[in-house]
Amino acid sequence: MDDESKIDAAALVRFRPTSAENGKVRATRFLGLCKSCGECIVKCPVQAISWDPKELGQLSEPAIVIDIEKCIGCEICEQICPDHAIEITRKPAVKKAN
Amino acid sequence: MDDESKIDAAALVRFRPTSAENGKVRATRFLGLCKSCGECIVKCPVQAISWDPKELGQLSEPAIVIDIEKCIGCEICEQICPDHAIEITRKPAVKKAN
Amino acid sequence: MPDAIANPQAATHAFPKCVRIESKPHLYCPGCGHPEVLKALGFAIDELGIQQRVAFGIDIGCSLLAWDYFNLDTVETHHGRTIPTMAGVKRSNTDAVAIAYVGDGGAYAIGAGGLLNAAVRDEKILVIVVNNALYAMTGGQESPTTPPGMKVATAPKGADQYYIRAPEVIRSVNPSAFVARGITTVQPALRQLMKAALQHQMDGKGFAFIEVLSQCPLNWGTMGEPEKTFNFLEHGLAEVFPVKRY
Amino acid sequence: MPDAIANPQAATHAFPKCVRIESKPHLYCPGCGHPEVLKALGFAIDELGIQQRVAFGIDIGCSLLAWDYFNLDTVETHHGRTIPTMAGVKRSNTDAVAIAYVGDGGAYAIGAGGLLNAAVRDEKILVIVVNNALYAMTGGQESPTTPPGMKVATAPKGADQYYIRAPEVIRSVNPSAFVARGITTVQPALRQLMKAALQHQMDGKGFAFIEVLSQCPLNWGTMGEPEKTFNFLEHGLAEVFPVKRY
Amino acid sequence: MAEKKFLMGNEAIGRAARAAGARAMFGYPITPSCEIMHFWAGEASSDRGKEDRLVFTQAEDEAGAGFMLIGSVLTGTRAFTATAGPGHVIIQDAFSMAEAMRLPIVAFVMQRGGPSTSTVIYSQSEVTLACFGGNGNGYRVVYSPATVQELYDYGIKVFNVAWKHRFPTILLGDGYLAKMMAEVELYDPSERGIVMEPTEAYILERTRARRLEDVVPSPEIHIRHADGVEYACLRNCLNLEEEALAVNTEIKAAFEAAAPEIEEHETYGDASAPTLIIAHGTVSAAAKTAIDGLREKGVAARLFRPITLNPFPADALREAVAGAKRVFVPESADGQLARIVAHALCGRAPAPFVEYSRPSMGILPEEIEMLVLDAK
Amino acid sequence: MAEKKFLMGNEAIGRAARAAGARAMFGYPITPSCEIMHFWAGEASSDRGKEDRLVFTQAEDEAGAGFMLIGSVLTGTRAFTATAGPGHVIIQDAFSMAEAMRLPIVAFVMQRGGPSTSTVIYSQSEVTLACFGGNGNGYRVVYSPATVQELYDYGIKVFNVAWKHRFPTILLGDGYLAKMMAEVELYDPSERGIVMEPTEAYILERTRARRLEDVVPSPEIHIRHADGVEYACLRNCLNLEEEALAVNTEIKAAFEAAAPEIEEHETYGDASAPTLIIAHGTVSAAAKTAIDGLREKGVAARLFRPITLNPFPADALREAVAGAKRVFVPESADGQLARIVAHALCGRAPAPFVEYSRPSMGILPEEIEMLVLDAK
Amino acid sequence: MQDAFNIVVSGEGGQGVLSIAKIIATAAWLQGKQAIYLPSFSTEKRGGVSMAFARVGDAPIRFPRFQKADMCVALSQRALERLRRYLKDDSVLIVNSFLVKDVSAFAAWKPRLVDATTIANEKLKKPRTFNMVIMGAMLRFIPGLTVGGFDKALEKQFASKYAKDPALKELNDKAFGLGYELAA
Amino acid sequence: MQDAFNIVVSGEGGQGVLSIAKIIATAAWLQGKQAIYLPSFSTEKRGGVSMAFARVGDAPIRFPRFQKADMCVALSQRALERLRRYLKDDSVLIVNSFLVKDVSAFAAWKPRLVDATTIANEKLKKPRTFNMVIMGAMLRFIPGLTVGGFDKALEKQFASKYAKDPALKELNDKAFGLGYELAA
Ligand SMILES: Cc1ncc(C[n+]2csc(CCOP(=O)(O)OP(=O)(O)O)c2C)c(N)n1
Ligand SMILES: Cc1ncc(C[n+]2csc(CCOP(=O)(O)OP(=O)(O)O)c2C)c(N)n1
Ligand code: SF4
Ligand code: SF4
Ligand code: SF4
Ligand code: SF4
Ligand code: SF4
Ligand code: SF4
Ligand SMILES: [Mg+2]
Ligand SMILES: [Mg+2]
Repeated sequence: MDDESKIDAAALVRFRPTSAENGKVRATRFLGLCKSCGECIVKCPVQAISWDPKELGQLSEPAIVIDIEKCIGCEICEQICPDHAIEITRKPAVKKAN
Repeated sequence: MDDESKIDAAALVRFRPTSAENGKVRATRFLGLCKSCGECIVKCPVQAISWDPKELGQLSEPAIVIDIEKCIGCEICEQICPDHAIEITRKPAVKKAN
Repeated sequence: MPDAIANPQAATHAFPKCVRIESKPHLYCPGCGHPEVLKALGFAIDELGIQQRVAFGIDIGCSLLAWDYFNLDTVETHHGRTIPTMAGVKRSNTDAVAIAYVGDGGAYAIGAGGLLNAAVRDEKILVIVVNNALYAMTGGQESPTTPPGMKVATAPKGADQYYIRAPEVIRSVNPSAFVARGITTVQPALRQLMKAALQHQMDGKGFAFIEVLSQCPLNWGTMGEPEKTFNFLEHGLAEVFPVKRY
Repeated sequence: MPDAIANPQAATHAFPKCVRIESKPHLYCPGCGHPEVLKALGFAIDELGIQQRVAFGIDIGCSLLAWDYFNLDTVETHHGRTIPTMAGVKRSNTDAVAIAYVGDGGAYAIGAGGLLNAAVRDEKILVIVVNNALYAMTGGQESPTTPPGMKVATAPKGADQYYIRAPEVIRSVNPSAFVARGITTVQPALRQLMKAALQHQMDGKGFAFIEVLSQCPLNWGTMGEPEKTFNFLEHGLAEVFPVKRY
Repeated sequence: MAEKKFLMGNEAIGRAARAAGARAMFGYPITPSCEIMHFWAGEASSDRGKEDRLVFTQAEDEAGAGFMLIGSVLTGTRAFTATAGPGHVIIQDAFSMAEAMRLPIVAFVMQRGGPSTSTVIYSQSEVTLACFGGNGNGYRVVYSPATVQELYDYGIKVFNVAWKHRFPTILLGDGYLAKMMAEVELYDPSERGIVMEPTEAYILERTRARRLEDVVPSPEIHIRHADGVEYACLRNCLNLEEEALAVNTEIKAAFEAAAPEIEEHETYGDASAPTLIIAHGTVSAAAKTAIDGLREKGVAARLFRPITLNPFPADALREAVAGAKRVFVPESADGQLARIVAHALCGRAPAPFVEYSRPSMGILPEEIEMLVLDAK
Repeated sequence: MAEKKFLMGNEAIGRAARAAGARAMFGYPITPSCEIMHFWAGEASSDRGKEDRLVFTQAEDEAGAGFMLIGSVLTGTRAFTATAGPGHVIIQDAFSMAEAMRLPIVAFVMQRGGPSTSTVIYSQSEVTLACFGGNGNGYRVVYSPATVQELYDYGIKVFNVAWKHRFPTILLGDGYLAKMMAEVELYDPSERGIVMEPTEAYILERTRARRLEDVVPSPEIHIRHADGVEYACLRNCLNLEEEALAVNTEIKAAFEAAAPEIEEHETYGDASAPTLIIAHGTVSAAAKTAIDGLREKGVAARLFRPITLNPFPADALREAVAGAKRVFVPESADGQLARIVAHALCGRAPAPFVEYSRPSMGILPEEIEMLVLDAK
Repeated sequence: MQDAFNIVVSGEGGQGVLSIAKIIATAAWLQGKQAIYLPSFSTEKRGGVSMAFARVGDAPIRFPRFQKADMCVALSQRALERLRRYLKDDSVLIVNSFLVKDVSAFAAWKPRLVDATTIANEKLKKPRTFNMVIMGAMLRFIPGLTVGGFDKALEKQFASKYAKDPALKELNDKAFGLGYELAA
Repeated sequence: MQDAFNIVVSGEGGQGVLSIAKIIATAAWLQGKQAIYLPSFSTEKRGGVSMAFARVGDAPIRFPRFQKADMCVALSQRALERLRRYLKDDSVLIVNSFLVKDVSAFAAWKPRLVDATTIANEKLKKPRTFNMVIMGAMLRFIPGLTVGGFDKALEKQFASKYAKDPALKELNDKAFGLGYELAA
């Protein structure tokens, strides 16, 4: 895991991670980082992302939520997010490579 | 002569004009303006210009002299001279035009 | 989900390793393009393993909000002066990987002379210009890249006709420089550009220049409207400023 | 010969009419290119009959020796600042024919930002850059147009590889500007360029830019050797900086 | 017609320039002065502004703005710029040309923290720069307003002073004044009997009301005649030490001649109070409130407020100091007003005054009260 | 080995920088300082210079030169620039950053006429600019040498003072000193027991002898650790007034702490003479000759010469003034030294001193003699 | 000597701290009061704490700042800390309790906990209208200000936005009313 | 008090005024004297009057300028006017009489008329060597300077030019000798 950033406990509290997964993909949102800009929503090629009806992001506006069943793991949302608020992990391939 | 510059008496003393002419061309040197740079000598297409063995220019160095017999009146020397020290007048044509 | 929380040293690839976790959430507005540029740069630094060699110079402008984005040796300079500062760093410490991170105002208005002459002198630095087509930090004034007709604080009826296409200009004074234009919305390509440009410097090859088209939802008046933001970025701007390697 | 002396109001066409006779001989070195540029400009002003409309701004550099060359409203500005000064003149007095007369150092080093942005803003002025490939007035230092290998005071082993070709740069930011490069040794063409560029301004068409390749025998070390001077001008320089309209 | 509005200081300045009949602005954005520019950009692009042939140009930097401003003034245009902090440093390049050639440029400078980029909020740290910046021996008129209303009043006046006396003239505000909103009474100068000083071109002017030779220092102006037409040549590059001395001497003489008419100050509080506070601008406003507060506490104190920092009302200050037992100089800078005061009082004050320097920080009325009370 | 040479002042400076082990110069040509640059360009392109990894870069302007210099100093390089007049105005942009962050840049400034382009010959008109330029509250060390030999001596010393105390340090010469030729004894600092102060990088340095937190004002330095590596972040843009105040307060405290060690002055003439002349730099050299001349005429006079204009040897001056009946301050500027003197003496001098301002003009020994004799 | 009612509002950059103080001051002035508004802005639009001052009174006000506030409004935890120095014995302290979770250190001032975000989110479905809720609550405590005067100020401030989107006016008014009621 | 022998040379820009004073000072220093040289240069390389100062003595010299000169050298008419203020009763005044035609106003100083240009032109065919002729003439009057010491200084000054063109050395020496003889 040496190619990944370490997150300490304090940061985890701040970041408020929450994950969901399907067979191939694990999607983690960091609610405490999401600034509710909506860029991921626009860029997701399969419209898997929408506003979370309950959870608020960093600025007390609605966070996003990923419909994990629709998600194809393309990572575009992770890439576009200006706030590092999404992490997409393609499960078997990526994990085993290391 | 309205398209020409007027030269007052004081300037004429400073400029020290001296002319020579052949049938077609009148060449005036202003010895008092010549800085002896030699650019006209290099540029004259018929090598009509050389250093004057006697006359000194503005900086007490030899002025140039124009061999009026060789001169074809092309005006290149007048054009190149950075110090307005040469005036070439093509006699009949130019004079009558006005 | 809670596995991450359970592990006090959890890991994530949402961040480049050289990013400073303690300072997140960072200081940029929602939807700002700057952090997307920084992210691409961070991954490139990671891939090249040069975190300890980088001298990161940041201009006054929203660039300065990057002051604690990374764990990198970082210097805020004056508005428009980051390019000469980084040139001075690199000339004196040839091991350094010197990066000047500048806005379009800092690079093409007040810093235009510095940029152009750094390119002519073939300074061995990487200049990254975040082109958001206006002066963001000071409230949205016209910059030399504001496209014709765009309404900004100092051109309320719309900006005028001409603008600077900097890669074109840089190329014309420096045939061997690394010159490219990227865009925030195509991250893999941007990361590649960053990496190649850094490699250019590390190989001692001279000047490297990347302009990145970047969004400023706040001053574009598109905050909360990402479709509009991207539409202006990817059409309004990218059609005027071609995204490519030169 | 003595007919001229006899006539106290003698006339000559060796001088443009707008030239100030009282200040001749002028202040330039023997063989200097500056007065050749001034002469061409003077004839163009004569031909257009705009002597009373011209605001002539001169930069610090050997340009300033033109301060009493003409009978024109003339202003010395600061080194590198003549272009914005003349832009200010023209914006405020649209009847003026504003000319910025600048050296290559003043235009492309310290004044590069001002030049580039004036072109982007399409300022309705004429910029004349006398490019003698070095800083003449201060004793022959390297300028952004010093050609590769030329030995100058600040590059005793020869100037480095790259240089600015300004007309190319100007054209890239301003498609409608008048852009040209002339040379002192082809006076009729230079006069035509000057006239056309002034006309461009008078027609309200926007930015006009003429770079003139010009000799500096003093700092080129060719004083008294006009062949060498012209050889460097017409080959050394003109082969690097093409003489043409852009 | 005069009317009251609730305005941001920067907008009050923009409106003052408009009321003064200014025609052109050249600037480069910098906090906290930006809204002056935004206001002018709006005016210039409006229909009314176009009718009035208003000019607005955003320059490539403060050097560009300063020299465009010079070009504009050369054509006889009432013109101005606005800047602050690092921009104020850069624009000295142009100011030094204007002071050498006596070009009546007008600048609105809104002070921020210094040195370097620092804060964009507030300070009085640009006093030395405003009064004495440039490469030496120049003279500028510098006003230090204390309220948003004064931004408007002096925002009109600076144009008249500049064009009457032909010196660069600076309205030296600060971030508080620039950004705060307050009530301002807007009026047309003519309503108040203010006659706007006519402007006149330095170049491209064939008939002059005022000879250029009476304005521009003699080594820097050369008037020529050809075919009955007068051409002006303005220089700033000189050949002889004697010429430079002449320029300096003439500028100084002109400034000293104009000074008595320009110098302005204000006093507040009981004229016989032994405690004297010398403060300018925003700090002088705080000092007034402090003096009121001290009075309530039974302590008599008074204020000497230089309104012009340059020319400095030295004679008036000397008079004010004469009866004072203790003198305090509070300022939001590191001893900048203090140096000016020292020059005015050196050899004329029996004891050193107390410098209270709070560089780049606001000074509250309560602080000034404490300062006085602690020293008792 | 020490050796005597007949050298131009500018070359003496170039050789001093070399002797001091300076490695880099960044500059933009301006008369009368150009030959410093020419010398360094020659050194850097020589074989020996290449061995020593000398750096020379001609910048696009003085702003470029100043910021390259900052970049160089950040890497722990002993580096310098040289400039004058209008260039000195422009480079304030960089100086203000250096003073905010306490970067030990070194500058050789050769004063010329001012304001504006003016003459390239001589003046003492850049004293205010050198000491107090920038957007306020900054501190620099400023030396005023009086002979070509001192250009060499202090040309070495400035590097040590800069790096020891971490303040921008300026050797403020003038056109006479820059362009004149005179005998100079060149030596290696070690021959004189001068130990060169070590330099240290502000960035890209993993082990430090001196903590950056002890140098850079606290709001401007942020040290981070990641994977056991220390990274430094230097800022100059601040968010709170309190931060700006802290920066200013810390810089001032550091300067005041260093001042007693830096302050330098010289006296000349009969210590009991009632006539005191306060002069610096080239004018102090003239004053010495004047004092000799006056002595021949039976008039006793003495000189107080501040060698450091900043920090100013105020205590020493106060002592010197104590016994003086008449005090003269001749300078080739418009009251610039006079303002510094006034600040040092205000409230401590019984009477005003006599300012003899000859802006941008040389002052001859005979003039100073006359000044004293006329006042008798 | 108290020449005005002093208000300080603090929060994170981007939360609208400056608008709150500005609208309050403008509203007061439109009602014939003397008023001054001063933002304490930083370069860090979003990331830093920002602060704004409003002074409202009957006599002309000379100086824009003050040592102690009559009313302190905190929109974030960090901001609350920054306000401590402005508190005097009788200061009114209002916090957005959704964003300021821990007021234990400020018990002496009996902070008014206004859960403006939740209200805005749940009742109005627009969490960002919490500013209006806060302003409604503030109005209760500022002497001499009326709801009517306030409305005028709001209309002035949002004139162009309201023109484009009349629904916004309704929303804002509603939010404002909710806050005003809450602080009753 | 006279601490040095003071020399001022003046002429048109480009005439070599600065070199003359510089060579004189260098020559003096090479001969073990104390010396100072100071050019008074202007931006106008060619068009203005330039002036240069040399001071030569036995004791250290503090200051580069002086009020009155022991020797004044004029290379043009305008330059002669500029020198007037440096003249004292016993000043030696040398002029290039080819370029300075009218010395009537300076009769009191019995100017030494050296027609250096004609000599250089006619005897050496190089009018610009007139500087050498002038220096030769000057040497006569400067106390304590020898021809030998002078030669050394010249060789130093022109080292690179002499290397390229040995004939130049001969020419210069000849010109210098002519001047020296002339002033005998
Ligand atoms: C000398 C100077 N002038 C002006 C400013 C004010 N200023 C700060 S940032 C900025 C413009 C920023 O625009 P840009 O470089 O495009 O960066 P962005 O904020 O858009 O990313 C300006 C003008 C300054 N800090 N210094
Ligand atoms: C701000 C500033 N920096 C430097 C100078 C010194 N300086 C005067 S002219 C000049 C260069 C002139 O070169 P260029 O513009 O090419 O004109 P040229 O003399 O070659 O015609 C310089 C650097 C100055 N006057 N002002
Ligand atoms: S892009 Fe990131 S910050 Fe923006 S809404 Fe999506 S997750 Fe949130
Ligand atoms: S990984 Fe791709 S498909 Fe999945 S949510 Fe993100 S953008 Fe949509
Ligand atoms: S070009 Fe002119 S100045 Fe040069 S030598 Fe010929 S005539 Fe004389
Ligand atoms: S006119 Fe032509 S041919 Fe005649 S001398 Fe001049 S250059 Fe030669
Ligand atoms: S103002 Fe614009 S560029 Fe700056 S942080 Fe906000 S969105 Fe980004
Ligand atoms: S130095 Fe060069 S450019 Fe200047 S006048 Fe002499 S020859 Fe012309
Ligand atoms: Mg931008
Ligand atoms: Mg040049």
